[in-house]
Amino acid sequence: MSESDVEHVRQHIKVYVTVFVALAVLTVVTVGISYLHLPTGFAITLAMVVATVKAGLVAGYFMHLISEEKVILWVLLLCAAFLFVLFILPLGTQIGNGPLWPL
Amino acid sequence: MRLFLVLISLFFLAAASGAEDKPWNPALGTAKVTGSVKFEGKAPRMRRIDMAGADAKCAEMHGGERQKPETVIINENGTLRNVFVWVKTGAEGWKFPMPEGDALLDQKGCMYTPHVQGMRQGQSLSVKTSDPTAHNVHGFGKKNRSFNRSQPAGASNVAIRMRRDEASPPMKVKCDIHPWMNSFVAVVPHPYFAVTGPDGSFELPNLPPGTYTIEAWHEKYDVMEQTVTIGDGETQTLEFTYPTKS
Amino acid sequence: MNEPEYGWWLPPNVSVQGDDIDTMINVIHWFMLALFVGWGAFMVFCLVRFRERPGHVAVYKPIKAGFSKWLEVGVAVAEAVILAFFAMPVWAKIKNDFPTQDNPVVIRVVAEQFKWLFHYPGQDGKFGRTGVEFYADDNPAGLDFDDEDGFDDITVRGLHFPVGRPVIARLTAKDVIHSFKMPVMRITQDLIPGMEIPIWFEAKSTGKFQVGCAQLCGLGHYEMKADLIIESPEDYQRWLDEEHAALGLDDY
Amino acid sequence: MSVVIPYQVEPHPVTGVTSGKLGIWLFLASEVMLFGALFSSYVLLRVGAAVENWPTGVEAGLNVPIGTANTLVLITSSITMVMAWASLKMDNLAAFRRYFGTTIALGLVFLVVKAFEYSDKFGHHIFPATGWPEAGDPSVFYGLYFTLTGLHALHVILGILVNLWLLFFGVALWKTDKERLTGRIEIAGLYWHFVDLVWIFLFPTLYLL
Amino acid sequence: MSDEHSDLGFLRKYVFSTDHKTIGIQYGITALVFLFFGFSLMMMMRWQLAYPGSAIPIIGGLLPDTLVDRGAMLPDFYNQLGAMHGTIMVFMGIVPLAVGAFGNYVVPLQIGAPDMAFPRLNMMSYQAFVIGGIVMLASFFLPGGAASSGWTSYAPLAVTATTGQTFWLIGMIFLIASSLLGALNFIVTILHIRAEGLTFFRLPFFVWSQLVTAFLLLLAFPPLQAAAIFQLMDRLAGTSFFLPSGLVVGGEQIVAAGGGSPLLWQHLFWFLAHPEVYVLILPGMGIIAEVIANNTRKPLWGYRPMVYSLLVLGFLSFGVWAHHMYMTGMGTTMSTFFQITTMIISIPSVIILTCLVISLWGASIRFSVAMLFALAFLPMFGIGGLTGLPLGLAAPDAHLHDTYYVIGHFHYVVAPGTIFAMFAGIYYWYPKATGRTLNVTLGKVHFWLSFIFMNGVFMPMMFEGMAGVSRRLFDPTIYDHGAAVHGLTVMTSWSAWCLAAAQIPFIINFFWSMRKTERAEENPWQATTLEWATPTPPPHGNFTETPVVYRGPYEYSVPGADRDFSPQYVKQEA
Repeated sequence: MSESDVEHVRQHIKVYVTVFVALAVLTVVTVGISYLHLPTGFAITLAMVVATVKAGLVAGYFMHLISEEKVILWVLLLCAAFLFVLFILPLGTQIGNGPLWPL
Repeated sequence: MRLFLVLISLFFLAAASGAEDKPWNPALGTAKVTGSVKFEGKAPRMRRIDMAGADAKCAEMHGGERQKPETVIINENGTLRNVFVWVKTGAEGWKFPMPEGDALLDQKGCMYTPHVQGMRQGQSLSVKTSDPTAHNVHGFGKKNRSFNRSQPAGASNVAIRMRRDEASPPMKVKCDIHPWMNSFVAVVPHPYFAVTGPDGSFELPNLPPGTYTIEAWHEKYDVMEQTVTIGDGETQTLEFTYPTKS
Repeated sequence: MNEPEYGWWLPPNVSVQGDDIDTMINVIHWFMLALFVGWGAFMVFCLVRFRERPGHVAVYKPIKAGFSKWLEVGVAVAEAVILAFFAMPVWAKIKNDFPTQDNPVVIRVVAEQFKWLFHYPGQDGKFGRTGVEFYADDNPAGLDFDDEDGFDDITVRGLHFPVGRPVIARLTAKDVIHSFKMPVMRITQDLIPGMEIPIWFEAKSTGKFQVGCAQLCGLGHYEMKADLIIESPEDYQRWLDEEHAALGLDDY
Repeated sequence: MSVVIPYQVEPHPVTGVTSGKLGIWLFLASEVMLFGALFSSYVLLRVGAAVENWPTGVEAGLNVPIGTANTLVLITSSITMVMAWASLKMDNLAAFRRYFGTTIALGLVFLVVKAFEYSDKFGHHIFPATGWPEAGDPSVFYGLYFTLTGLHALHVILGILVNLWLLFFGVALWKTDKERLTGRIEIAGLYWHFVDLVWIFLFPTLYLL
Repeated sequence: MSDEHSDLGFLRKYVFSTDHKTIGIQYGITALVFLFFGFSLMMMMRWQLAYPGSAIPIIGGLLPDTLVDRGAMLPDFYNQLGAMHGTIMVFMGIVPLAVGAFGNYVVPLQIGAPDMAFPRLNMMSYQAFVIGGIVMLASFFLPGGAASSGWTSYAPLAVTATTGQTFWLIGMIFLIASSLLGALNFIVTILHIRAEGLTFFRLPFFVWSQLVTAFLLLLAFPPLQAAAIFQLMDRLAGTSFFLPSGLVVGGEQIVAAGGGSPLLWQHLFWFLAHPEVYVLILPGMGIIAEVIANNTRKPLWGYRPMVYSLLVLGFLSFGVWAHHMYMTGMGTTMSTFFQITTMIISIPSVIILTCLVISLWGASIRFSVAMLFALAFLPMFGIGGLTGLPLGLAAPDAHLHDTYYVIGHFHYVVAPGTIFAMFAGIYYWYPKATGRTLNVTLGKVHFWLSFIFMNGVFMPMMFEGMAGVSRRLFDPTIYDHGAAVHGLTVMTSWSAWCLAAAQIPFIINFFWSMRKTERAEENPWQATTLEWATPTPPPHGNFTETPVVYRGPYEYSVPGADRDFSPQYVKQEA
């Protein structure tokens, strides 16, 4: 491994530690929020936003997605598209099934 | 957990005592318990069974007349039919001779005959069909293995051997194709059981003298028990009254 | 009542919505036949014209088959037309336009392994209280017999309804998924346990037919049929009265 | 067998990654769909249940502090994992062993804590079959709790087994092919981070909401 | 290279082999056995349907009396046969044959690869498949018999079914794992291990179809995995993901907490099972494209539009699944959405089929046996596709839902469709794998009989469905409209048995040709793609010299060339 490579990794380590701290803080934050007893809808949104940010940090930095090759991003994009479908459509039919009873 | 331990120990006890079962001596059977099952209060509302829309062939077998469900049948003398009465405790320790042949359950006009019956542990239940339509014989065993066998019209009898005792409550046997069809089969380890008939009486003869717990079971009104002690050659009369006051 | 005739194509249709469905099925099949015959003729022609034989060689250069584009566009347009002018309006009418104003007959349909049960509200027009806890072998509709609204309710194993009057059926299942199928009414609707699904239909002629189950529900699935009796309003009323009379006998 | 299959170690010129890395990402994509389906089911079941019949984690008796601690354990194991890989990159096998061992140990800690949580639930007669609330029209909260965390724990166990193999046997590759080992550790790391990522979503959905 | 492989013991060489060709053949043989078994199950069902309640000849006497009554089939046995026929054919027959066998054997050869990207993973994929298959088959010997809730295993019926269902679920988990590993392997192999010069638009259409199929398997199967885990939990741990509150089975409330959703299973199941339909058909289309290009001696017409259609087809197949669920009470907004997507997805199929048909124009058609099957595929798949139209629309579906029309429709797609494609593939690549060609006369007998009887089996079903006869009925004649079309049922049954007899020439041909002394030429079909650049049969490591690709996949009858085919791997002076 070349010298510059090692230097590169050393810089990365700083980022990793920062990300780790951020993750720990966000964990505490999300738990803290849960003790505030916010309205359910708001609480769910907030918790999911925090979780998504955390997941983004893990995926982006620990899993190097931020600097990953395009092919992997494409695979994940495809995956995300289908995942979206998997979340939305069953929910749509469930809600569409709602009270149709006219009497 | 504790229940489990109790069950385990009971199992071993039963196994242990089973090993010591003495062959039954008919000369000892001198005592007798008789009695009747009374019904007090208002009979429940029920609907007659409509077979015509679902199975015309069965409806024809009853001349098109709708049948009453056999759940609660109150006899003219104010007694309750189809109550299963048996000796719950006190008759252990004997090896009774087995009756010959199988216990029979007939399916006729999409009804079971008999509606309630007792049979011996180790005996087979032979289910017969006299109907021009398909049935399935679905037994809901809690101790015995459950079974579910189809029986098209004209098929041979379905025989199921009952390996374990299952009398309280009895095993339910049902036809799913005709959901109104149900029947109850009590599997008893000894010959002391009876089902109340059109006069609401029962008789448990040939008992050896001793103390017994007699249990009565009805499919809707559940169980009742009484303890009785009888001496040599005696006859005791018991009376059960349903519905249970609680 | 006339004997229905069944053949190798659509069964007789006795429902007012059925005509739309039948038209659609027939139109689509003519469309399919046209496409298939067109394709087939082209293919057979190619097979003969371009068979391998001495002196015949294949052409490397692709032909300019502009018609293929038109064919595909044509199929797309035809599908769009079927969707916009047949499929959507027909289905929306069947599914959403409940005839609540037209004095409908309202019934409950309860499916269980392996029979149908039809629950009519009785003379008071009110359904009695029903609940899971009341279901028993001798009470298949799950009626609370102590509820006076329910006392006059009719529960039968065959479906009766009058001609020329809409029927609203509320479908529920006790145990597994069943499917309420009346071929002559062009109706299929799954019954999902834990849900109550309303449907409506209206007959335009009388007759004696069958209701079947179209969703595998266990070993007796094939036996899960019931009579479907569409009667004149007078006959229907007579039948209802008879059922009521029969009820009185059973209050013992 | 000496059939040489290309792009095991060197990245493919067009995609820019090794076969192994592409493979693990495809595997993770399918895992995303698996857990996605589980979460989608969670949403569907929750929407289908009455609001008052769906407990928050606290109402259901889940221990939030322990859950939080366990989250931190997993996050820490993720950073040690990435440090292990970085150590290999910097040619430091000893540091790699330390970090990698810590990762495995933290994974085990996570499992032990999880086991205590489970046995606590069982002790209170709460099983997957238990409804919440017990009467009325209960929801399947506990079923989801046990199934989702159980499946996640299974993934953790699998990760630990793979990591143990790498730590004790796979590491022999260091003598012959450093880059290949680094690649393998990176792949194991990707899987491990993914398991962490799943927990990041599981924790708030089950414990906090 | 190859000699080292031949030094390996029998086990390593034939049972635990990591060579893609051996694995492909293992897959092929296993899948053919399963297909044959699944077909036999159906033949027993056909007896009951044609002659309800009468004893099955010969076999009836051999079966235990829990399954038959004096030789006549019982309804629960019929349901077991139905469920297992579907499961075996789809998950243990066609997918392993189309993807596992043809994919494994042909794809690395066609892209000039020495082997798959992960040979050991490939072996594990096969092993998982075998384990899954054994678990499935073992369930027949359980006290309650095999799974009997249909191949769709709808909850709550499946949750309350006998132990066979548990085996079904466990078997499925293995089969899914197998498919996932295989799919991942294919994608990496196709993306990474192509020969020099083999750009994406020089890939044979078959490889494209395998690539799209692999993505479908990879991303659609996991939700079924999740669903299977849920159902297992429901059955074994007493949860109630698919059980709503207050279920009453057999007159008694069942012991479960409730709160689940029966429709959840259907969503998760069809999220897989609709893409699965394309998994079944796309490899078939790929094979057909290869065979047609080769036997028309000209390039495929519209290669690029076909590839794009393939990609669109794969992508859209994830958004149409609920057209299987119109009758579950779905609201009109959602059903409109699914009707539109369903109509859209028919367009790319039309494009592919049209391109294949137009490819015949200007050709010099060789009627080899493989080509006969390929040509039969086109109209048969056409019927299958077209009959999907009324089923994709909610209003006609109100009459046709779950009738024999549905059965006819999807069997036209997979039986005279995919199975014919598989036969075409076998006749086409048999010389590659064995070095012998299959006998042409026997092949033609096999083709014509199969063609006639396939239609004899499935065409009557369309009319039965039109008459409103529901599927999965043990005895449809108890309905009036079922009794009216009983003649068609009998015809179907006899056609099915004749179809079975029609496979005898194939089986004889298959084994007898293997022992022929006369060896086939290296490139018997004068084909252009890379698999014919290897020695026959290909050694371990495939290519004796690393192939380089110079041109597109179907350069037949190039003007000015000295032969009517210009292989991809031959550098020719123009």
